[in-house]
Amino acid sequence: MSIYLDKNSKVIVQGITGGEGSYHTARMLSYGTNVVGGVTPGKGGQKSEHGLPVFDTVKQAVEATGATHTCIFVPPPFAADALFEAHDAGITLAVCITEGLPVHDVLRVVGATPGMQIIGPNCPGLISPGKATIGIMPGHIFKEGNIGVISRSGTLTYEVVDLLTRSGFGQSTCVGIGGDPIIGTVFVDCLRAFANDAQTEAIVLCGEIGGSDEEDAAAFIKEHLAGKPVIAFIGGRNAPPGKSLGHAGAIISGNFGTAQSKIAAFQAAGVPVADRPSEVPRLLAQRLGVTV
Amino acid sequence: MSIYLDKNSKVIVQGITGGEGSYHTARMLSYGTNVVGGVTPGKGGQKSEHGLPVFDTVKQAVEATGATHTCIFVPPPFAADALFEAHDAGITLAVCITEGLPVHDVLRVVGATPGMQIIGPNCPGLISPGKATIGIMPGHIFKEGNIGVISRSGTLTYEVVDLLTRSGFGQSTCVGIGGDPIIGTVFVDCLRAFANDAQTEAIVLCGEIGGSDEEDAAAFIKEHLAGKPVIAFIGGRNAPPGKSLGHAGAIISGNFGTAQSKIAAFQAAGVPVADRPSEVPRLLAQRLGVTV
Amino acid sequence: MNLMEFQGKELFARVGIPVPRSQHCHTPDEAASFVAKNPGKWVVKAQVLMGGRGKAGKIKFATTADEARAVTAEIMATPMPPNRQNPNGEPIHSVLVEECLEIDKEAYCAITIDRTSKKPVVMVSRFGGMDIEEVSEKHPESIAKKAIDTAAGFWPFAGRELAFASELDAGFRKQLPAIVGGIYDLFFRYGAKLVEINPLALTKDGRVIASDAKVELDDDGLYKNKEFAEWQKALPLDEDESLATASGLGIRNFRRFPGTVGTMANGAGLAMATMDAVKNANGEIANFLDVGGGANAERVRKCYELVVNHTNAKVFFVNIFGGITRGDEVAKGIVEALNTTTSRKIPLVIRLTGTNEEEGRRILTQAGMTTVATMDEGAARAVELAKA
Amino acid sequence: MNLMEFQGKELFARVGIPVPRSQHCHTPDEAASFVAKNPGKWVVKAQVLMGGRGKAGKIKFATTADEARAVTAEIMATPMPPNRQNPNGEPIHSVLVEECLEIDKEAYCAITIDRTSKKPVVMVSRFGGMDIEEVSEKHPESIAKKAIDTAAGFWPFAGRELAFASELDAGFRKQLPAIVGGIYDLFFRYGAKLVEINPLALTKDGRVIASDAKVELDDDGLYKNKEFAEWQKALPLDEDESLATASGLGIRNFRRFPGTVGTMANGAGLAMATMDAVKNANGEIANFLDVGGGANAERVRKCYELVVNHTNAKVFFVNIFGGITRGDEVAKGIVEALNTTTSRKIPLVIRLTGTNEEEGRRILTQAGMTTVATMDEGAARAVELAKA
Repeated sequence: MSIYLDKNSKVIVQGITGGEGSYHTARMLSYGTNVVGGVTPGKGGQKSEHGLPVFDTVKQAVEATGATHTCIFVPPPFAADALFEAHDAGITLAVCITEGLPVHDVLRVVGATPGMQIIGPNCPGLISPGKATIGIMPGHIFKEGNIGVISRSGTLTYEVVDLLTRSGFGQSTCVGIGGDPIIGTVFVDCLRAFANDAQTEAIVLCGEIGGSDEEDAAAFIKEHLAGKPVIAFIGGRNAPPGKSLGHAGAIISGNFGTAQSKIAAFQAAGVPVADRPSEVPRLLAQRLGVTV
Repeated sequence: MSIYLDKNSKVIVQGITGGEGSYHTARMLSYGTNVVGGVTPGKGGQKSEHGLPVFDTVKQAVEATGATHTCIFVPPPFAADALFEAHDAGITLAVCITEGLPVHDVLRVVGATPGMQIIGPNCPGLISPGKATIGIMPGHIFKEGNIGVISRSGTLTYEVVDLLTRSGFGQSTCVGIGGDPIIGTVFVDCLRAFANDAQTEAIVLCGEIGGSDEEDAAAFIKEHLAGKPVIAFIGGRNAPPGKSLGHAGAIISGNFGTAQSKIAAFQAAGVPVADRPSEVPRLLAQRLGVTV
Repeated sequence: MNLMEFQGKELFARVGIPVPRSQHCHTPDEAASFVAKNPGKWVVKAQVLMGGRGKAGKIKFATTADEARAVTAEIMATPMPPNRQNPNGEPIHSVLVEECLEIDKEAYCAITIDRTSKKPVVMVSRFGGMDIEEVSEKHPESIAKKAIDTAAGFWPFAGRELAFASELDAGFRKQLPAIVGGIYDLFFRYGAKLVEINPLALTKDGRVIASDAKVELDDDGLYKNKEFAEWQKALPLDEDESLATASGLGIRNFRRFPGTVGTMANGAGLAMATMDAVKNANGEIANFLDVGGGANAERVRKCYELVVNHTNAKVFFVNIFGGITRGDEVAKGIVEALNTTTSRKIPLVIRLTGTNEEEGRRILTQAGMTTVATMDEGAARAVELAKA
Repeated sequence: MNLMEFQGKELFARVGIPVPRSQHCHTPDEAASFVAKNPGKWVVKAQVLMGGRGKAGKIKFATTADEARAVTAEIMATPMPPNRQNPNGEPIHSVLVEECLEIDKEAYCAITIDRTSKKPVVMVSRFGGMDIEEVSEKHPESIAKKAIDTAAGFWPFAGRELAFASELDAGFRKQLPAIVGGIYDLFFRYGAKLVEINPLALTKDGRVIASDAKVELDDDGLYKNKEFAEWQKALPLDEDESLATASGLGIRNFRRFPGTVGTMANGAGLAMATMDAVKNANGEIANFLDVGGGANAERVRKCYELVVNHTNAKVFFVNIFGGITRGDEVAKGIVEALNTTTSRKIPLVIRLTGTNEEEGRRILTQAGMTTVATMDEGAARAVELAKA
């Protein structure tokens, strides 16, 4: 198994005829993803350059292909609309690659799309190595295996996955959840999914300063995830204090999202925290009782 | 059993210190309803004239009393706010007596209060005879028994219930769903609840011209309610054509809401349709194989 | 409340729906002076609530000031002729002088409330300019419908779906999401039960414009927009509506029919059932009347007078289900009402049920009124008296 | 984008939040002329983004035109002094001349975004006029919070709950739902990440008025309101932000520190990890720099020049995880960038991973640059070079 995505998941691409959409559709197909079509209003009835059917609306695409997953490559002013369209058409998992969505659009979307798992926005997507990928991750650095990976950062994920793969740790599913203030899928959502995934034996979580997702994740692990070891890494211990949410935001979340607070939370939950990415494989080997 | 309401349901009254609210709270209490408090902003900490605690907010009332049901007696401009407040505080069933709510307020409420069953607005409420009542129904005409009653009209319900009681047919629960264009609970909702209610052996449904709730009910009965006999009555066969929704509305609902269409739908579902209220007990007796 | 075209178009403009350039004029001179200052091709349209203006000759063209004056005078000279929808016709108090569009294609676009899904629903058809009922009969497949999720609000995809599903001409496609967004906005902002653009015009120069406007506002929501009180005062009521409001009843609580059995009941459902009961007893109904809650003496007197003076009733069948109100109180109200009215007397048949019903019936019988125990019995008795 | 008080209050007025009467003035004469025409007691407030205006003597009172001229001149004579929040201080280009309120009670009211519940959250405290962080430390129980369901929208009960839960003075109670409704409306209509009213004043004559206004808008949503482009141009950026935008980077993609190891990486997460790696190797960071996606020659050259010319960097550590981009392409970009720059040269340490990484490293080595295989190794090497 794996979470959120496997070989059979039927995927459409919203914005398939655009530059980015077309390029990454080709990459997804070559990785083995079951991309069944795409959507570009006004180009319905045509074929994409990959030979896939193009539809005017997501509804038509879903009716014709039975797609359940979508990958969204549309410019920021149209991304919320694309997400609502996907939800309305019955899509159950949407990956939104688009960067720069107004946060109020995202608030509206996450508040009114029950039943649809949104990954992102502003994220690299997800991959179940050896099966399928949705998004823009570089497939060649991944390897099928039993480690679940979740990360707020794109390139940092690649860094960590690269180290895991080179150390012999393959991955069940890797989810790049994105680093925006409001995202559809948070650490806890992924942890819950990994908890129920037989293929996943251990989890690597790459957090960052800011917000309280890591603290929430630590609380969840303590409560619900005794069976599967988790290793964490927190980026940005020496980064400038985040300016984006201001003081009122910090008071809302009950803390100031410092690296210290996050590390302390993980340690209290029995989760080893790597000092640096290169320490992750070693800590993982320790917890799994294997040698790298 | 009964549906929606029994002796133990904890009920609060929003607008308990107003004229209507206070009067009907007294009536509900004397019928045996477990009214545990009320809400009037600014009067928190006082006692109502019935000796019940008054709270400033529904949230406080729910926290202090564990109430799950509410009865709303506030003027139309404040009724939608009261319903959202109830939902936000975790109330699971709200009876809205208020008449004259802007239909757009109701659209907003029903579209964003998942998990809360709304009865009304502009309805007389509901009663589980011998147990409890929420609303403004005249308790003395009801009698405990095994007939479920659902009706869009207030006084017509009383007419029918009076006839049932005089004929010896007691009721499990009677729900006055209200006749407004948009209501929280429709026939099908009640039929589904009655289908699962052991106490209810047969159902009387009092419809009206306009809309397609009766047609939907007939379709539901045909599909899901083989076990329990249903008798219908349609009011307004000779009434002036409804002006309220206009032609576009009729086209939306796929029919023009005529008495003919509704009667035909019920007959196709094997539901006897009474020509007049006084025929209801006789038809019921026939279906149940008893003599009145 | 139904709005006239010029009012609907004013709301359209506020939410960004394109409308033709126009001037609302109350006299032929006003129309002439506008056209004199604004040369071009104009269409002059009577401002009334009734449909069928074109067939009635109440839409005419003008290119000069003199023509504008003449056609306006002609249009306003006679009222709209009666039709099935309004058997009294309708006086014409003003016209809309409007840019004459060079129309290439016509479509239909409307929003209304769907009771079943409990959502606003938008309808689009590529057949514009004809009655939507006719379209629905002849080309039902051409009508695309889309329910809008009120929690999410309107997003453009709904407009795109409608444009593609209804196979609208491509010229409409880009603008349709904005048009639909506009009517959705109007729907909630002003509390409309129906917003209809028919036709939605695609002009030869590629503009998409609302050529007509039909807006029905929710009476219960009118208080939210103060300006509507003014509009409401200026709008014509039909005679039944005027009588209802003059008697202190809700606008929809009274309606007349040609028969001779006057009726009154409390609650719309019971009032309809009362009419059905009269029909079942082979009588002809004079009216529908829902007296509402609280049948006190003053209210009963006004309703009695309304029925006696304004219908063909030969008998008045009062059907009250007491409910919470005590039967003896209601009976006292009826007796008092009948004693204080100065209108002519017709026979009353009274069915009164509820708490203390026996006491109530005793009071009525003492006052010389006919009381009955059931609705069916009352209907039979009333029909008998009407035929006597 | 942070707004100045007068801008925030303009938005307040548009959504119906009561604000004091005021005039935005750019010169002492303007202030004097306003007060001359409008006798009364006025307060003159420097319009800056920094906090601490009162302590800095940048808020003064005036009752005559001469006083207004004098205090405005005095306020504008010197910039806001530096503080921890802004070590450069801030020039003062204008003042707000505002009705001097007779304040009875002060409260706090704000809306912001809660990452965890993914909802806007409103906070109210009966302690107004002081920093909310201080309130949060000293009286945490006094802060009432309420998440607003975006599907339902704002309804007044949320304001009532906050008023009762925060035990606001009863004088605030009636108006609070409308104030909270106003900031919720502003929040969505203008795309604010924070709206703060501190203090929200209850005046001696019973009015509830926003005495100050702090508004932070979401940069990603600015395009929706055309007027904000003008406002943005007029607002001061701090030096790092100006440098970032001048180099074509996002406003938050560059920040300076006092150390000597310059850094550049692609992606914020990797850029932060790169800084951490330098720290782990006992080096001191000169800057944070996220070059974003697509590290082409032009982009790399600009970043190199930014770090060389504007930080204390003695070495430049470039950490690129190729991902989809091919390593050889990135390498070529770096070489070309370094060949075309006219800025002084400092040693480069380059860590390059991804597709065709070996080929990329070969290109770099040939061009005489130091390449390393891992981030840790690169950090160690860079620190070594910086200390050399």
